Amino acid sequence: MPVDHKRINGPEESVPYELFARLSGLTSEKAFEQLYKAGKRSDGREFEEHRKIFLKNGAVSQAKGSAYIEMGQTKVIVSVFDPREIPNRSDYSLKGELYCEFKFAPFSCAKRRLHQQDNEEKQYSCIMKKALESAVCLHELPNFQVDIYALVMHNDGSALSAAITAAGVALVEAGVPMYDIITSVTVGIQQGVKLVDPDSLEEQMCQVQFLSEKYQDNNHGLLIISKLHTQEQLCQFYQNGYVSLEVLKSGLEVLSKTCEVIVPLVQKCLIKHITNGIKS
Amino acid sequence: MAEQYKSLHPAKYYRDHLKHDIRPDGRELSDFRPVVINVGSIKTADGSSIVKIGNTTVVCGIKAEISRPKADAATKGFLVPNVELSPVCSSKFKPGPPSDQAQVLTQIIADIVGNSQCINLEELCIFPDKIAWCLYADLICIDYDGSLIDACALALISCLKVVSLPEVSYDPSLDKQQVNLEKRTPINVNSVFVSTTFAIFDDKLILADPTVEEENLCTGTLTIVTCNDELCYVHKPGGSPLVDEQMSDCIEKCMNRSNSIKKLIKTAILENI
Amino acid sequence: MKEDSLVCLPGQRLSICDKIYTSGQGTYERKGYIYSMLGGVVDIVEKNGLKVLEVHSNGQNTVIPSQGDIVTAEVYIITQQHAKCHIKCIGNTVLKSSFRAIIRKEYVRVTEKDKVEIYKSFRPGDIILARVLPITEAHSYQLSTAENELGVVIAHSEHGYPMIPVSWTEMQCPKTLVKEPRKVAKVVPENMTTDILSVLQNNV
Amino acid sequence: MSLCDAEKTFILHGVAENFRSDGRDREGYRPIEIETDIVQHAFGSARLRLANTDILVAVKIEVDTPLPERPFEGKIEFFVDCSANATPDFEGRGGETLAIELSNILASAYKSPKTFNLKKLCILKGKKCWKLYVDILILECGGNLFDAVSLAVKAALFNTKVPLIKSVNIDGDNVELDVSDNVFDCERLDVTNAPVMVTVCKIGDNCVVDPNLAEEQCSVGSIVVAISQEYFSTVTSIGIGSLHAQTLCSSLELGQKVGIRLNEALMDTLSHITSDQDFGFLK
Amino acid sequence: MSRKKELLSRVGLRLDGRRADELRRIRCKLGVFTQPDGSAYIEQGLTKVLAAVYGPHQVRSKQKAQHDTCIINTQFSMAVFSTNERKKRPRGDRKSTELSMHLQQALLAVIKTELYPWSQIDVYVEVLHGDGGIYPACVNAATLAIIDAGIPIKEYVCACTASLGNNDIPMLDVSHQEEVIGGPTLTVAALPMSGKIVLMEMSQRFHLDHLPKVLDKALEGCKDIKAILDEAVKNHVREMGSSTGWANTTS
Amino acid sequence: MEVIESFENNLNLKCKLQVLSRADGSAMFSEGQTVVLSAIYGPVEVKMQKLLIEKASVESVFKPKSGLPGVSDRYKEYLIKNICETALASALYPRTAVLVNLQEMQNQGQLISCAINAVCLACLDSGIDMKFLFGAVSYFLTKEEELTLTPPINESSVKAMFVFVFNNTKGDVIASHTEGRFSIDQYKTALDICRDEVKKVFIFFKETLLDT
Repeated sequence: MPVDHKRINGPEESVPYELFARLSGLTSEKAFEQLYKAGKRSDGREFEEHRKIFLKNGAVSQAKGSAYIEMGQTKVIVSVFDPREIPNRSDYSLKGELYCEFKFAPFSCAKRRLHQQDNEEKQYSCIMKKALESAVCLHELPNFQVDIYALVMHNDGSALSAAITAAGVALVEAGVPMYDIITSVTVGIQQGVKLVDPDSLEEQMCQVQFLSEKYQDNNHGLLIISKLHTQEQLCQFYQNGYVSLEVLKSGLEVLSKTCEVIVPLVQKCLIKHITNGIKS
Repeated sequence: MAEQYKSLHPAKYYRDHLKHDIRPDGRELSDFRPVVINVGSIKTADGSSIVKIGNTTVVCGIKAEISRPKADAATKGFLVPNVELSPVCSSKFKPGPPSDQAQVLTQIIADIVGNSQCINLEELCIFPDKIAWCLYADLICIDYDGSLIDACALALISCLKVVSLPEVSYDPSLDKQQVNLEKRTPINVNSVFVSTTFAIFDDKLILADPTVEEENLCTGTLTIVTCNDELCYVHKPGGSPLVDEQMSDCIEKCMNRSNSIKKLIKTAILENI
Repeated sequence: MKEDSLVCLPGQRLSICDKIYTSGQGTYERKGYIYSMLGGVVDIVEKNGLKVLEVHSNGQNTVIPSQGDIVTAEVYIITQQHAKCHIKCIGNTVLKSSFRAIIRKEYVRVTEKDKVEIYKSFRPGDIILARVLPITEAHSYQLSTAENELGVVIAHSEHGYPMIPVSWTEMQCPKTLVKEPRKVAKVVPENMTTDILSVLQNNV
Repeated sequence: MSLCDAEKTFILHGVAENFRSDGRDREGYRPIEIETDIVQHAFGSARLRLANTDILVAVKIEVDTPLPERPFEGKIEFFVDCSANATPDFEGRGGETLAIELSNILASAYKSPKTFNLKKLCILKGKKCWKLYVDILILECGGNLFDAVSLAVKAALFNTKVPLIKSVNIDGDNVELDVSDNVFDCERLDVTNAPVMVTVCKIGDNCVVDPNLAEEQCSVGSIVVAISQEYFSTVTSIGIGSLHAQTLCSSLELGQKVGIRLNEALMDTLSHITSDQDFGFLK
Repeated sequence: MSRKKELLSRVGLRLDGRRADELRRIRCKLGVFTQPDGSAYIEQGLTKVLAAVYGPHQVRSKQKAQHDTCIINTQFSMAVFSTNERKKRPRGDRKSTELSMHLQQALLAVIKTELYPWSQIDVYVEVLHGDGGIYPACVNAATLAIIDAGIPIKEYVCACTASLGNNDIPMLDVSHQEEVIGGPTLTVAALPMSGKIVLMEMSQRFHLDHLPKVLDKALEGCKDIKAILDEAVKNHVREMGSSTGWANTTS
Repeated sequence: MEVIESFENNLNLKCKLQVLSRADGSAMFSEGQTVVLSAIYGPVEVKMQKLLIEKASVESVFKPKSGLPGVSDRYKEYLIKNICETALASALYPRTAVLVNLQEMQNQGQLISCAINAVCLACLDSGIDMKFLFGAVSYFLTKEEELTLTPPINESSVKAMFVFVFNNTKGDVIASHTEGRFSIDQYKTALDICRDEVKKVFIFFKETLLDT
């Protein structure tokens, strides 16, 4: 790793200690085994039940709009700053632009992440930008750029959907004109079982393909969508893994149903913000 | 309308308030903002803490990794503190490499940890010259509203107090190490440092625990870090000169504040267990 | 704000869009319905028989200088041809981050446009009131002070004391009685925002 | 390449009548040409021209140590370079966002072991494995970059010759491998399940495949679907614009159908290519 | 110095069977792409280079615009797989910036820039396979691309490398192998008709009395290359012309 | 806790002005074994983003002896930048920039105080308006709780180090930087002793200016 002159550097190479631990023996297949038998998930949730969400806006006093979200253990904070001119662009563009940055804190995942943005974070920033671009009325902000920064403090699964939902709330609080309220959900698919809002263990389990002959169905993967509430439109759709068409379609229904479940919560948070905005 | 006046003449706006010894947010000159400490909320880190001083919020997470000690310091482990002013906390900071202010803060926090000798690096060494612990302490500022050194120092010390490392057995002949995840032992922290920052306004008024507007308008800052009823850091980077009495009453205020903060840390840690 | 005002969220359908109801500021019209664009309070404004639906969010909305707005700006550089300034507030809303703007020589005053000297009209550090001209360039707004009510509002003399307007071309420092040439805004109370007036009073 | 509204409506009507401006129907592809073994230095290379989109892919192989958490598997890394030849705004760092987006989509498409089995690239568990560098050079953009790149990558991997390891001797920590220097005895990579990407563009209210630059301009929303043996290995929405759930399902079906057909066409052209027809750009 | 002996066998043949003053096989084609205004592809031996020309068009950054001439903006980049050792980054390192500046100098000497004030011509060069003589191949490819773009130039600018075999016989058009083993190489970019030298670059050391010999050999090489390029341009124009029916007017 | 250093043994300061031709003011200053070269360029044209309307913007660069400037050099730059901002009468040069460049030549322990004195000398040499002069003294507390002016030979025996910067008008503390742990009254005694020592530094400044 090249020496970073702008930070204090530790030893050249260091290895996470989990590698030297006795393998916990709980491979993904065994974990799936227990889960499948119990018919319930490790934290007692149904397969299609979303974790408890805590959503608060105005978390960052310095930002124009900000939101802090906790989905189960996953903690994400998003802040939105008021529009500034698009840097290094001279021609007059009629549509505004969004600049999104999605970052995991170095301590937020099991394996330590670097300070610089790696490829996965760049991909997530790109997906988040796509989701929000179709929700924000860009023609209202000609030639301006809105900066949106998301920081994941604790990644316990579906961090990207938490960030997108929180960004939607932060944008509304920042007074940025938007077409609709945006909510986003992740589902993990393994052997045809759909786990809504998977935590980090379940996310790992769904990325792995089971080899043992007991499991013939080779559907496995991760599906993230974000949806506009009243327009019933999907503004972002991302899937990886190895999924057949029918499973993908049924996954889609489950997801749009769960998006509707989250919307009232986002609305309550926003209305609380507007009402005490009126009172003060 | 007051807001418009404040944005056009911030200095005059503040002077009008300070004439009656009141600050715009209603605090007395030497009042401190409420402090909230929460430890151990991030499970993926070996130790974590979130500190809020007024609006300023800093999250500290410590991840332990195994590494090889340096040749010249064969019996010493590593403690690598880094302060990150993330673009989340204020529109002043852009994504990319750390700004000068972030680097200065990193150096100050590293000095404070070094001076206070709160962690004995020898204890972090598992087997001399072969393997040692390397604690990456990452402090991320979530909300930048002034006196950031205090928030970072408090976040780091409360995080260090809750760090627990798994037990490692090293077999020199096979050069193999075995980690036992179940048995986790906390590291012992020899001293607790508490930092307090003062802002000097118009060369005479001393404001305790300044907000970001006050920091921008003040003509100098003074940061004092106490450590077990001794001092381990007195940092005054230029700015308007201070007379000796002002200096000593700042030190005096700083001592009794550190007692109250130490109690706060104890209660936060008790809640966590 | 009245207590019983209707609160709306972005994307909320407000009404059918037909002859009577049209979409105003803060709303958009799609497939025959008017939807709200902001989170805030709905106002129905009667304009010659037409009900215009408008949504105002509580002061937080993103305001951008548009043509014709009166803005308060601070001059930071002057050259022969123009004065560069930062726009601090648009009308009554204070901006968190300032926008860049420029006042060209020919837009400083109405009379004898060509004999204008910039250094006789503005000095760096002055607070001015100006009107936004049609937006042509991408990154900096064109301002004009070519009206009597526009121009320098608050200026500090060489020695740092706020000055009092003596005529519409000069301002005087109360302490040193030095007269400095400025393009002074004619102080018309109803046009000026009250508090800036109060600022002038309590400084004298 | 900005279109006025009249041109957009013209394209819209063309798509509605299932008869596009260049005579194709909604599911028609423009003529594709593939040449393999273009680059001498590379272990496998392919050049693909989809009308005026021109992609050159070269695969290089190096010995590497496997990741600690996945000791059995080799590694594959995608690097996309947008050459300024394509458009002046790719000059310097201009083409970086597109390059990152392309390499990320390829990485997630090849992530699942069902599509491309990395275990075959492992030489010695935990110690030595092959690392595949797939370098993609975009020489000209004529629309529908994702399909062209995925086909070119699959062709290049099909053409890759992995050197045979004669013997592996381990003493203590370091491992010596001696590779058979005779060029011809080498293994081939199993590419049957490698994913093929199809971009489905929604213009007006029906979906179109293989959009050219003009059609990409007036598409409301589009998705990229990576198909491997009628399974979806990656699906991403690109561009601005949102899709109704219904249109999304129909475009997924269309993508799957076209993807399977495209994959078959590619596989049999690849098997028919004989190694001597090398004429590159001079044709 | 002894190792350089094997470069030229007693019979006067080089490692790849060429004689001392023989160029590598040059094959080129104009109009390879549709998007750029002019494009060309050249193969000198195994070195393969693609060139594309955009312009003359409006200058992107206003401060660089000049009122009397057109500015030439070049970018040289080598494909990551072009050398047998995989390169980390295609461009951006010092060597590629230096080569693009040299390319700019060579083209500035030729293009009639005063005809296009306030405008800019972009010349991009991409090396697909590097086997020695990379810079000359780029200059020749750029010349062809500019001709294909219809930009008026005073003369062809051709470039060639020359080296010293068995430290007294000048050798022409050095391949990568000979560059690595062989002695000093001289790179010359010249206007063959008027014999003017646009750019001369030398690696390692030349003895004074060897230099003129090698320089003349290089200039001869440029003349031969010019003949080949000229012939390729004629074929291209004839081929283009035939599709529009005016081929039968010329000879 | 008696004071080892007697009064008359000054800090053997040595200095040479006008060392660099291109700089407006430059000084090669050594304090004991520590040597620092400093240069002042000012008031010069300022970049647009750094422009301040009513005063000059001060920028400082600190180059270590070897290697690229790291995080600790950023801290020294920050310290020197703030000291210069208070000492220089920057209001007389609005909308301009003053650049302070420092190169560490040798470091025996008093690097920061040597750098600060070097900057003050360079300011004097450049003739830029200053509100007051500033001088720095470093003071060491050894493991055996003795306070001494000269840095002890081996690093490990240093328990704490104080660097104080005073102005020459009223002798108030402009800047203070400390390392290691110390008690409050140790800090206060060190402060008083340094205040007397700094008078010698100012005398040294006058002498160097007189005899160049």
